[in-house]
Amino acid sequence: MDVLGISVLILLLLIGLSLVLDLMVGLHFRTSVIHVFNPFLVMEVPELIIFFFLMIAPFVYWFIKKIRKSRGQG
Amino acid sequence: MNRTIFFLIVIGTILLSGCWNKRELTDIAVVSALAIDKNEEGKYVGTFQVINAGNIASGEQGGGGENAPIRVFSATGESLIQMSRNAAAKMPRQLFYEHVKLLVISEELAKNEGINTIFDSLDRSPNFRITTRVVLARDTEAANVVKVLTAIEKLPSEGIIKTLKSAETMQGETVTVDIHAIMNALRSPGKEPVISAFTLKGDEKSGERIQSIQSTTLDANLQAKGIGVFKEGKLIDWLEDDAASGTVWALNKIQRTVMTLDWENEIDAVALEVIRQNTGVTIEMISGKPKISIEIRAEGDIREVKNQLDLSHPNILMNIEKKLGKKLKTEIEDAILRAQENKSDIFGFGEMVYQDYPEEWKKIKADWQDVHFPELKVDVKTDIFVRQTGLRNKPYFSDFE
Amino acid sequence: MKKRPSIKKRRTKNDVNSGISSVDQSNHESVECISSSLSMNIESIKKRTGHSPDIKFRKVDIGKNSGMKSVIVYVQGLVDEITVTDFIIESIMNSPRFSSEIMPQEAIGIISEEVVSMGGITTEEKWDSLYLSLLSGDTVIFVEGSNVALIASTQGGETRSIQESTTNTVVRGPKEGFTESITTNIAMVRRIINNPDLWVESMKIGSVTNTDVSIMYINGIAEKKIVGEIRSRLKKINIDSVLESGYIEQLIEDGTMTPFPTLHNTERPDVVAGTLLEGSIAIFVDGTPFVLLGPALFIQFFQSPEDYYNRFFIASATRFLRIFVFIISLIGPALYVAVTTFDQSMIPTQLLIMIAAQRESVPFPAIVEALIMEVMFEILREAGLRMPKAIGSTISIVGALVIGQAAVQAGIVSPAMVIIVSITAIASFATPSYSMAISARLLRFVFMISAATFGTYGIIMVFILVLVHLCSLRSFGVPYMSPLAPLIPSEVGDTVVRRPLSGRKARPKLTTADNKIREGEHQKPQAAKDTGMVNAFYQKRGKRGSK
Amino acid sequence: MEKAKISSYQLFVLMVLFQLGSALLVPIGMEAKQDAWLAILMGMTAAFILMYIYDGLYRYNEGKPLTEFLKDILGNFLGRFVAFLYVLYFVYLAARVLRDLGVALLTFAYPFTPLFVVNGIFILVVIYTVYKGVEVIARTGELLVVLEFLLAVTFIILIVVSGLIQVSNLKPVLEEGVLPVIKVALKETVYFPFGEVIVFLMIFPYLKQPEKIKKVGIGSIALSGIFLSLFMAINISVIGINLTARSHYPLLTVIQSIELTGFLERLDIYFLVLLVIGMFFKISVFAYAAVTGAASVFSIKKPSRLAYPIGMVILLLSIVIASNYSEHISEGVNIVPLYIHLPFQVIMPLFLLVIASFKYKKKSKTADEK
Repeated sequence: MDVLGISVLILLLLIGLSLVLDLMVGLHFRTSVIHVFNPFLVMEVPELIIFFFLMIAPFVYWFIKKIRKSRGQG
Repeated sequence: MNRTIFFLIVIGTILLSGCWNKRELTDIAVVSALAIDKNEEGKYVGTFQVINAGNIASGEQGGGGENAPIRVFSATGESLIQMSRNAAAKMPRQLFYEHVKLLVISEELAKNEGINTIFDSLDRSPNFRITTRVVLARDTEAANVVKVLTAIEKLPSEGIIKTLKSAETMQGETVTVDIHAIMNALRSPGKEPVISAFTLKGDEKSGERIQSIQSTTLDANLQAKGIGVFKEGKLIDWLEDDAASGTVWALNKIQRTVMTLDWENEIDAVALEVIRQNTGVTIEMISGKPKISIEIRAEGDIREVKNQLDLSHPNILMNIEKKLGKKLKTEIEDAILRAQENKSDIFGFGEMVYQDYPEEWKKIKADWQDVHFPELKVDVKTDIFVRQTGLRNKPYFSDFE
Repeated sequence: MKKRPSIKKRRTKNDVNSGISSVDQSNHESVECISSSLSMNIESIKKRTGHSPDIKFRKVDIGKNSGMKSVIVYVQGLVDEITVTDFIIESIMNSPRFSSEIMPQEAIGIISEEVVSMGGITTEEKWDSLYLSLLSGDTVIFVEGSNVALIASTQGGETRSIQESTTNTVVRGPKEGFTESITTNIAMVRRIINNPDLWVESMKIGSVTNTDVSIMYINGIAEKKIVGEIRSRLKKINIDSVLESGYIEQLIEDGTMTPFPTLHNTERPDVVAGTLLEGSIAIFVDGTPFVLLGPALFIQFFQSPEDYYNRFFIASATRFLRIFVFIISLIGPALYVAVTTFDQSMIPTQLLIMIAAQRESVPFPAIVEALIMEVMFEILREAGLRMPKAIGSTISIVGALVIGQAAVQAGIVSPAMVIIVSITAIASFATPSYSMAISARLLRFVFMISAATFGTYGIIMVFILVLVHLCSLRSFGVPYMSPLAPLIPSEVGDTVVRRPLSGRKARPKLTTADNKIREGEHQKPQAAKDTGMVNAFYQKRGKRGSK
Repeated sequence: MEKAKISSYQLFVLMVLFQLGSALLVPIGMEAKQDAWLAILMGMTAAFILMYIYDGLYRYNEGKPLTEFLKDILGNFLGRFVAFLYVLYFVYLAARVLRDLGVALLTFAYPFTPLFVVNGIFILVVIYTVYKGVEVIARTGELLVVLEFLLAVTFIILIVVSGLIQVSNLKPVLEEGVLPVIKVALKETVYFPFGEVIVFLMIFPYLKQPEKIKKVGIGSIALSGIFLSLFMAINISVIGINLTARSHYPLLTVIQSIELTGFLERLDIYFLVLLVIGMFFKISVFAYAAVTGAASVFSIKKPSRLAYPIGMVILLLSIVIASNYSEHISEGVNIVPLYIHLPFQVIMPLFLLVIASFKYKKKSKTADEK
């Protein structure tokens, strides 16, 4: 979980950085915020499936590991 | 011993006689396309495009060169089923409808009589696949469409379907519909069908001959042209160009298309290839009246620039995005307006109302097409995102002064 | 959870039949040692082996008139019966050394020292080890009144004679291949390396099968740490049976999750000798002609013993070819799929049109076509392997006709695909090592699927992935891709190419201990300085001619 | 830190592949026009100085990676903070490179594949590599450098043989004097790609022979600089400065213009392989540095646990970083060098070096007194 927190922290900080860079290029704040998220707006279905799979995979792995551990003890 | 013999006899009888549905491949004539016209006497004229398997055969025999890959028969009848019976009288083999890929309906028939009756019998028949594609024949008889040979593609019906699909993906002004979709639309009070049309350019007689596809230019050429709009089963309008593409956008059937934009006196100065899009339709009820909002998001790459635009600047791209969005918005709004003038809800908004607000729908269901739909408020919101600009960041003449 | 400790307990006691007769356990444990009564001994053996008829008891009177009785026990088929009758039974019966004064205990000594004229003879008091020897083909001699038994080494019986190896064939080089007998196999290597530094250690693995396993290495050349590692990994094995060297291989390799073999196996003594000289360790398993060699490097799987027997130009060229061919067998069909479905722009126009013309009549997408053909080929190969040899050729003819001709004529596959699949098939047979070839067989499908989804990009990505995986593998601690990665410049000469023998000065660094020098200085062949050895007459003629 | 050792040759190979990575494919130093190749050479010379700084910094803290010795120099809290900034820097750069790669693939070969999927496939391979550790990265580098080298050499041979080179395209040399070129070098080429070797401060501790760092670093910068300069000169001389400057991938255009003997044409695959291999190492090294750095900042015992999440961060960021490629490029050309590279590559290391030298002197003095 600590690992997850660190990654989210890094992600958020760097999204912030990319926002700042957008501003420096000369975009408005609103458009730069839109620019951050608009790539996710036009995803196709297989793309979305891959997206969720990639995001969920570590939790599934973690979960299986936990189950195995508890089983190994019992 | 006796028992064994008895058993064998019984089994043998069953096995030997059990061939009610047996059809050898050499006993059937595979129909690949069916065209339906109506003659002066008011009878249906069916034109059957039958595959001449021997001439398609590939591999070492080559084949296909000398003889036409298809044979066309026609038959008349009061109803479709009678027509089919009459056709059987002309065929040495049993007609096999399971592989019909294309159904062509003539413009006349669609305009005057409507398509409701045809589709009932198609629906009932177990032999027709509901995925059979349907097109209209425009400015020509439906029979001509199935008679003409196509180049490159050996099977004309296959050729027409592929043309339809490539037009749909590359141009975005046609829709591919199948029997299933049309039937759904016909059945539902909240939706009207649209069907793409094909037209024949050139001499239809010589288009039937094998020589037609032996030269580099075709004597007769099939071409996708417009979308037919139906109301109560009858063809009432043709949509073309911007109206067609706006309709396809609103139908969420755009796959890829090219959008152009005028820029500083230059017409069609910027061309954007739309690569993928996402259309969302939401319905709100405001004081008993539905309000539709369509939200379209599309992304694509810039493919052509006629102006001295410096695409490496994000602000310019943003301008392009905005202008394209505006253009798309008016295009779609125009298309919806046209549909409202036609009083034909081809977008299926009524159906959406039914799904989201079934109670209210009951009240407005009866005169949805004629009263409520034309007055419907539709909000269109479009967002276009430019992603890439091709291999270059500036046009090659950017340094010209 | 419950089972494990009990197995371990039995293992430590080295019980022969632990897995089979737990009923006898209590009865048997009370009589751990041999009794002095003949009949009791016979009875207990019979009981222990379930009255198996192939265990023969031969009652023999000792000497002509000593009055002492003895029983000779052996397993029919495992022993060399001529030895038993000639050197044991006959000598005991006819020996004049015995008289009635001799005590049974003394008789044992006399038999082993003076009567039985055989090489290996030992005494034994414990049942456990006695059964082990008996069942591995030794003959046991009981004497009435003595609680010590004699064990004579009479192993023999019918075994396969040494034949030509079937899996690693060469044109030039020794033809003999290993047999199923571990002693024969060890002897075959000893015959090649006549050196006291060739050390063998043996152990028994498998709590039920008690299979003989030996490791062999050259002391001074093999790295001590690796030997120790292999020894400890072998000792750690706790399994009921070892039926083939594959069992050992899978239990001692560094990691299971890899398609690549991390231990080499061979059927040829000269390969074993050659790799031993490079510091490897050989693992012999009784009952199989396949000897394991470790640590194994990736590149070793592409080396054939013949490379060293042929001249270096040829050898280098063939090595190069093999690696090229391996890559083809990996990505051949994948490349076809990628090029026909994604990257049509990357092939010359003429070729593109040719392939397109062939694909015109094929009703399947390229990937389906490729999968059909590959699966068809795999079926043919599997069928060809399992069939009796007589039918095997029929299979190949039918296969060739079905795939090569009929399928193309019927328009199910395109001729280009047939070519690709055939090349791939032939290519996969060109890899000298079967275990490497089958791993390529599996990866080929991965490549094909990635090519079908992402084109050439997919192929490159999977290729990098495989490469990274290969680089991460180790075989007994030795990096799998060495000496290429990590690069050891002095040894690259014996990887993709093979440098002349005169240049192979040192043994591989990573696997050898102290003795690193292979050959002396100035080994490079040179032309004779003076031509005096040429026939004088010829020389004169030459001179005359030059005048 | 994992227990791993790499040889100086491996480090050298890795550094060369790293620097060639994306720089080989995109136009750099375009403001210097036909003297771009000179600008690269000058940037390389300037990068030597940077390498001296990095080496000096490492000397003071032998055996420790950047994120560790920051704690020693700046104290625990501030050190961790700056180290975290560096982690962010590495992740950001990895994301930038990944975006470059994805867009390149989309533009020239797979226009209809979603960027997310292309990048996702790539990052999965990178995650696996990072998970396996620095030794595996180094070994893979050793193998692939052969391929890269063979491709480069055959490419040069093909270009020369096909007679496409027009040296006149490189003229006039130094049209507006040497000053603009130096300006470009200092503004752009020194940071990208050479200055980015600061990431190797995370990898130096694994080197078997630490005394060779300076040699290896300078050597690798020199080799890749010469290579880049040569390729840029080839680009300009084959397709001219106009097209080179306008192209996102001048090398691709050059490769596509090769036509030999009717068969050696359409060698796009060259570009694809060069692209993927180069980018692979660049992203892997950045990701590895980010993973080990983050592990050391947050005191996580097993860095490999971070490989997947940070890989995903890189993936998401590569998508989010810009809406379109022009935005990405204009940020990369106008802002990143000055506002991001400069502080992280030059100012901070210099500052650290000064502090470290003071601290080190003090320490040695106290040691002497005792």
